Amino acid sequence: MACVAIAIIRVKDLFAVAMLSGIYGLLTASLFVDMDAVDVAFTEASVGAGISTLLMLTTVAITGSRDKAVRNKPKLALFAVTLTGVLLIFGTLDMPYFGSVDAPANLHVAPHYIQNSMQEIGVDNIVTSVLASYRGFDTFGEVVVIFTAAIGVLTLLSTGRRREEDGVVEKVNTTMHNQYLIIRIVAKMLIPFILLFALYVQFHGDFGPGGGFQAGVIFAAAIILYAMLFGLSVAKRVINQSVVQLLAAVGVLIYGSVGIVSLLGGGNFLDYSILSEDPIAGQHLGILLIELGVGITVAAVVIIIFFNFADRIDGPAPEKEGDPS
Amino acid sequence: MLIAATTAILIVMALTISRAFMGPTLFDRILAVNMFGTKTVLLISLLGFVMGRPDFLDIAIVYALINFISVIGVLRLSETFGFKQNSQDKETDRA
Amino acid sequence: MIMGLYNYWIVVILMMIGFYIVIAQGNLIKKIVGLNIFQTSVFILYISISKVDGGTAPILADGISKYSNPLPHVLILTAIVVGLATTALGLALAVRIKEAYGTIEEENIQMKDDEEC
Amino acid sequence: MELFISIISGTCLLVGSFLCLSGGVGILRFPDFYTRMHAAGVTDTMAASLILIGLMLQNPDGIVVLKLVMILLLTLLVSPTASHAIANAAMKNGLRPLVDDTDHVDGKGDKS
Repeated sequence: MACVAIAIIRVKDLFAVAMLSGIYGLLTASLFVDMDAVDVAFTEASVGAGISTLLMLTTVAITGSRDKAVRNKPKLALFAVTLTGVLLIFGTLDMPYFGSVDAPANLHVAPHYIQNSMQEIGVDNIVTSVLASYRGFDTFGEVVVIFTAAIGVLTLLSTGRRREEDGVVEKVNTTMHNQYLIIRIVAKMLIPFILLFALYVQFHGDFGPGGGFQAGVIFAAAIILYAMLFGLSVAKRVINQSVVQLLAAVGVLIYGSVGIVSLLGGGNFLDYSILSEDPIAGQHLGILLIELGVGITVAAVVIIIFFNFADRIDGPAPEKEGDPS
Repeated sequence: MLIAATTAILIVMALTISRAFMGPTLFDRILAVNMFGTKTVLLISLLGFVMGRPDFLDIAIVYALINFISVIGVLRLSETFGFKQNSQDKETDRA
Repeated sequence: MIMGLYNYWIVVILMMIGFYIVIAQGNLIKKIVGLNIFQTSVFILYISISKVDGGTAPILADGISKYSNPLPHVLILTAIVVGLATTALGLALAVRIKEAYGTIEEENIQMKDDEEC
Repeated sequence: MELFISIISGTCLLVGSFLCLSGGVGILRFPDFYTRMHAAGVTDTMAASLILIGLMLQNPDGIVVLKLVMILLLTLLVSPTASHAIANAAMKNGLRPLVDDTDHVDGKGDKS
């Protein structure tokens, strides 16, 4: 991994840098699987290797690829970095050993989660129960952060609505059809599968690795694939932008209103045991709803971000007449 | 047997990464990334068996899908990109 | 003996590589990549802390009593998605800077600013 | 029967690993892009399916085998498509196959 990171420093072509960062994401995810963090690996696989690489590539495509070889003060920077590194390594000497059972991090609340979550929450996947129930408020904050980021990207990048004439779309569509015939057919087979799989991940999060965050990203990935192969304008017709923006807000609202409902029911904010007669069933219901909210928000946010970036490839200038050869 | 296969795949991954570093052309790199993705899928499936909990194959499926999507994305964008570099002499059509 | 700490060293090395990229590279996109590497190193730190020898993934199953610590997994899971959001925001800023200044090299941006003053 | 199955699965895994390795060497040693693509294709389809079949034989458990079959189908569907797309794009961008056996090692249309 360090090799990949060093290579990222050295390679000048930004396009290659973005691809190497994709490889880096894949490596990180395999490392996570190796260290038992299957849920994290799931997320890293779809986010680090897929979406963020795509965003990076899109940006590179917008801004141009050459990195100029001007370095400010490499010596000074190298010195500072080495100094910090040595200090940090010195600091690690007191840390618990890798894999030790009695490390402080493994002693406080973690045993409680592992032993009691089955009775209290009734969900197989401890990560899901901690994420959605024990630390539900925290996750709410994260979802709001993601939503805010989408708003930020919208403010920064959204272009006015560009009206495209049908003829142009039609023409582009035909030329693309010839060029990408095989990929298109395969993608047509794959996209329903991906969407279905995203739903499976969404609702299977109680029993295996998965959950709202991952499902949202996978769902968005399917739509991004569609947008890439069938043209952005076609995809925009299929998926209405304002509906997507509405959905991003709706996801956060679902999350928040579950909290309010439990508050009205006499419990604490996001205390799902109130939601039903049986506390366990209430927890199930609450986790399901919350994961749904998370999934909707994440999917909508990723779609918004990608569409706005892809819009910029043409530049802020009005539509150029392409002359396909 | 599982260990042997895992080791082999790790070695191949290292070879592929070195191709991605050297890759004289852009497409060599894309090819290396694609192959690296496939190898990761295999590695994850094998790791599940090595660790004795083979019910986490969902991750491998996600990898296969995401890998495909990112390769397609790279190709689509690289066309836009080639168009920019060649200063409009090779117009590629895009939406 | 001291080799039991190797996970932290890997983390430190990766972190410093990311740090170096952020400091020394002038290109904004490369800076964002460096930031990502830095971020990933923190993820690895958390996950490696949560690993327990002989434990398996924290999904309850029959006949397994030892699980890795689920708490860091939760923290990192959300952090990854938030990281995606911040990366997107950073890239969006880079795009806007490119449109405003015509370049994403830090030095050129400063030069343009000086001209305007 | 047990022994038989485990022997078959072991053989599948070993042959798959061998193919993988040879493909890895190929991607490093072959002279130009299109031949490298051939090497990558070998590992993508044959090695992957052999290893997955080997794993399937090791675990005759319903849902796991189902997932492995899904992975196998996906790989078989996706990687030839991706290869096709890469080759298509390379051809379109003017990267010509190396025809002569001159000692010009790199692809000719180098523009990365």
